[in-house]
Amino acid sequence: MHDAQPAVHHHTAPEGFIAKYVFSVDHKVIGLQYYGLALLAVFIGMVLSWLMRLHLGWGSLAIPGLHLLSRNGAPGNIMTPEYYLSLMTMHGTIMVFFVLTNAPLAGFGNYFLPIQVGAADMAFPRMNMMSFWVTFAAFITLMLSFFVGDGPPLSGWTAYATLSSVGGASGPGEATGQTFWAIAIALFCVGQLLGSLNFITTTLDLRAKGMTLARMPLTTWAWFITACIGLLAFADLLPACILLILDRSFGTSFFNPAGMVLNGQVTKYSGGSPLLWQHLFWFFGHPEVYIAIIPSFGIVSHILTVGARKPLLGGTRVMTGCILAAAFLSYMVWGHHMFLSGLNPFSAILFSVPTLIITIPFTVGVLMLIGTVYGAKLRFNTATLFSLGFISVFVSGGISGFFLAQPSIDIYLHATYFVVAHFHFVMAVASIFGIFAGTYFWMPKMIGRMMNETLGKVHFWLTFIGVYCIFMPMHYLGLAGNVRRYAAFTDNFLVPLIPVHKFITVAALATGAVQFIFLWNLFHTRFWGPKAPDNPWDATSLEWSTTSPPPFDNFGGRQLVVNHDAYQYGVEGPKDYIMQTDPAEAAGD
Amino acid sequence: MGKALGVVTAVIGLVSAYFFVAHTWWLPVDISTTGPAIDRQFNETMIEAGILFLAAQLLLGLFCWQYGDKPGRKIKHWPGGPKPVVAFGIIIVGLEILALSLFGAKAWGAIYLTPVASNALHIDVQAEQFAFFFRYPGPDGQFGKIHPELMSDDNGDYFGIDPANDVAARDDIMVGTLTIPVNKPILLTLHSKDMIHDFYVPELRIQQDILPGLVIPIHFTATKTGRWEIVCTQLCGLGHYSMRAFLEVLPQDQFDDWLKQQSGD
Amino acid sequence: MSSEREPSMKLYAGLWIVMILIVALEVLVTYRHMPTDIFVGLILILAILEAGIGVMYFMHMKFESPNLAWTLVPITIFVLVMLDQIWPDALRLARLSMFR
Amino acid sequence: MESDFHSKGKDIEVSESGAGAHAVIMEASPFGLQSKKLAIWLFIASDAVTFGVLLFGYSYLRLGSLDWSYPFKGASILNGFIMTVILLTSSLTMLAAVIAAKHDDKRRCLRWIGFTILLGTIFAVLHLREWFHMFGEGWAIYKNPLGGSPVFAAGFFGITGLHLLHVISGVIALSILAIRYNNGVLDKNHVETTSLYWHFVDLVWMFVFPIMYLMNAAR
Repeated sequence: MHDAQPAVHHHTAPEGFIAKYVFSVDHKVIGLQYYGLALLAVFIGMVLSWLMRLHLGWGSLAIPGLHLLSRNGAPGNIMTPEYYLSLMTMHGTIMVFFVLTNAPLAGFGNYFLPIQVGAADMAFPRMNMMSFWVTFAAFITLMLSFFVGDGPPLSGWTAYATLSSVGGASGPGEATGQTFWAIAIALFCVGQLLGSLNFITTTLDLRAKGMTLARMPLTTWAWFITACIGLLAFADLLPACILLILDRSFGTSFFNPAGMVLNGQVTKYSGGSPLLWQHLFWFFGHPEVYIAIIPSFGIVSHILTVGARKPLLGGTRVMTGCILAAAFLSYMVWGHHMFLSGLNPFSAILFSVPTLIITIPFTVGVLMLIGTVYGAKLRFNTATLFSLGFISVFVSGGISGFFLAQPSIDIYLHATYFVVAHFHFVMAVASIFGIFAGTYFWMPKMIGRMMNETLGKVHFWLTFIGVYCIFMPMHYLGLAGNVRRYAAFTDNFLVPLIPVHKFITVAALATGAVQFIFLWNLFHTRFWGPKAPDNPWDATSLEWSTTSPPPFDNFGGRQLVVNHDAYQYGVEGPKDYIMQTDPAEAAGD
Repeated sequence: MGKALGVVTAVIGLVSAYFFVAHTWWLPVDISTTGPAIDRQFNETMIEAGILFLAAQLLLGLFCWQYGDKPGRKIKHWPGGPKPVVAFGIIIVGLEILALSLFGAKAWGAIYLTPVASNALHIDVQAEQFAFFFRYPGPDGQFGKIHPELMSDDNGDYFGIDPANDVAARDDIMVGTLTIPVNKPILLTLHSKDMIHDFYVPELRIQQDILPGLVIPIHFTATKTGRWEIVCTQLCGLGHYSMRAFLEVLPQDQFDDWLKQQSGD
Repeated sequence: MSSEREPSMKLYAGLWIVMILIVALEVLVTYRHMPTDIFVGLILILAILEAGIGVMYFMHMKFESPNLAWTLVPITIFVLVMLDQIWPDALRLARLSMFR
Repeated sequence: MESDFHSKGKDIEVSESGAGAHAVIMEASPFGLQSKKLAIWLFIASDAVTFGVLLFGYSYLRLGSLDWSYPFKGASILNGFIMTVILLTSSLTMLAAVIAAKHDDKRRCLRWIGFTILLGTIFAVLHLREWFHMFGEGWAIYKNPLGGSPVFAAGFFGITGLHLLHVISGVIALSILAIRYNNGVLDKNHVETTSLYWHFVDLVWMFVFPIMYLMNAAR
């Protein structure tokens, strides 16, 4: 405790590999660790989705080595339904928690939040390190469930009781795997709570002279607000997981009602309700969706201004307002996941109105982004392309929210592929595009080498078209009433839809394969990429006023004084932008 | 590059929209009295959302096409600044929301907030891993009491009724297919034996989770005769995908015969 | 910091007695027979009052910068208030129970 | 946790430390708190939500249950009342410790911290005694000997258990604080931040007692 010095105190880098790269207290190393973890997770999750898609397209296809992944088994390497469901569960859990939460928030946030506010490190470096290693432990725990007892759980990333809460009786994977799942998520919550504490404190307390709240870049704002959401949202999932573990391992019945009959005999449970889990889970779950998307929203608005060479329309104030409004609303709407769950019909209406209202701040936000593109001098580097792509996919995903926010329409569309398309577009793909944009934009700073633009552009085009080929058809499947979470389509009204699934599968495999271009680009850059200048993109925020990569204390002990907000682009003069650290008289500001 | 992105974005928008407009894949025929309201709501939303979708994609595409980085060109700011844009967003979307939630609430209420007709035919539904079972009260119009400890698929006592001691239970009819008369209000009381299941008939525009420990009522009226599928849409275990039953909508007279013949044997 | 405006031990002792009295009152209320809703409401109000004293004085929030009180407290309460939307559902739980 | 170089949230000269130390000027913190104090406050907010969620969930099930049992006889309520008083008193002694620390009166501060630790321990002991008494009556986290809803048992042992965990970790934290404060590793600010946590534990009990005990009193 006592020797964890505040950021500005230590200017000497630690000695030795372990202290430098493994148990490092340096926020930059921790950021890279988070990013690496997310990278590992995203490729695991992607491979799982490949297997799922293959099974949906060609049910009887034998996939070599399939039996290795799960005890749920794949006789003759042909996927069984429970195997499919466990893959689906792991895909969802890995992607939502360890990719969409880790990369944009914990990864980039850890690396750049302190730099962008002009601090030498996080407020609590030790705690920061702890938060990563707890998250890492959570990931390992989750991965272990592949190898325990009867394999990973099959109750989906939402782990609905009573499927998840009665133990092995409810199906394969529910014996040990589900317990591991619950422990992993509980650990993850702890890690995120520690991280949130750190983010908030750093943003409020470690800002360099002149870095007023109004001058903070939108990325910092997004990370800060997201940390605030996470601080209270994960504090809700943690007890929920504890209750789930109690139900599973100590025979309590928080989520189990009386009179359930499993394997022919009546269970001893009494007094619980599966609805309670849904309430607790979604009360966390909806804020979680925003934890996943808001950082990307900030990253994109930040990068777009750099690419467009003009300040954001409405400036930091409007965008921050939108994000704040969304953050507050995110706590009022969780019931729209439960319209048909036996929820009180009146509260369904109560929930649907704020859900629809959420579209307002996001619409305004998107309009601000599009308005920024108007009249810009767009530099089409990969980062900018991905930011523009983000706008497109975010719109595509957001629009379908209009349907699902209405209980009356949800009666038909609930639990169909329409929902899958919706949240993949608006949460997964959009957030991933933000991550890609951030990667191409910041990698030069993070590893000191420029990424290959040609490969980057190829990666963008194929990904951009690919995701539309994967997820747009899912809307049509939803319209036709195609139920999600089905391991096979045997119902008469689903059989005609299988060709569409085949198409989606092909698209998914192709788009997934494209991601290896990105991986190669990253790998190649790390070792053989050309050295990066300090400010390759002519950007203004503080991270570009230091070397690439930054020294251990970020600014080489320089005394920073911030004179401008982060979006002084398109100004007169030799260079069309003003760094935040430039002298005050450089602009009428 | 910018022009390419502009074209691609526009094309993506238009192609995506085409399949919605052409109804290549669309909602199945509607066979319920409450369905039309939902379909109307759906179509209205589709039009409004579609316009917003296309407008956004095309605008984005247009700007990408136009505003590449040409040397010497100055940046242009949005005419009138952010205020009108914000106002536009709030007003347009606000109005849309207002309309949608008003009519939407009506359509929703027609199913969930209206009392069931007094002459409704009451059918009890039991869901279990991985099947639906349906129970008719029989001539006496009384359901036998449910005893979970008696539930067993082996002796066909899916509902755990006790005919030996329970008079009301003796004439209960238990079947695996939901057979109903056309144009007659139906009241279903849904309950589950183990997991959360879901009663979904796309053609009826009815979807409702079935929770263990709760008895959830839902009512509808079928307007077309025919045979439709009932599927489970709430993940309930490894057999989830195979959990289904059939909905048989018969003319009143045929239904009466069917019922008589059922209670006969 | 706030040490200058630090209240004296005397004040603390006074508040300590007040809080004990509040708890005693809660116990007293418990054994007065009154309608459940009034009982619950009353006892919760007392608890909140007591907690308020604890936060404001024992935890010094009154003596910190007002920004703290005006951000942290409303946000935390907001989240818990939002959670109140589960009650209509809880009532339904009993009404639709299989065993009534 | 951290030393308080930006405690007042205005410009501060940082003392020589490490290589190439220099004057660091920071932007004012909107709360004017030391970072670690702010962090403790944030932790308290999130922990409050955690307990809030547990109490909400418990009440949710209770509101929805048809067979609730009211197990607590006068003795248990009295015991609970005494526990509450003890916890409140421990808060008072902690305050005394903080004031003593403010006046850099190490001996008095340590004495008061000692009292606090003692009271905390007594609370835990009384609580456990209550528990084992209930176990003796046939209670368990999964079963209710009175035949009512077992959710009461689960809720009671779950929530008070989590609170007890907070108390015990608080006692441990206070002991560490006492030792380290004594040999000058930690300073008066650490005493204050730790006291915040201790008061919070007290605060949670102010809700747990009425909701878990009084509302289940056999009347």
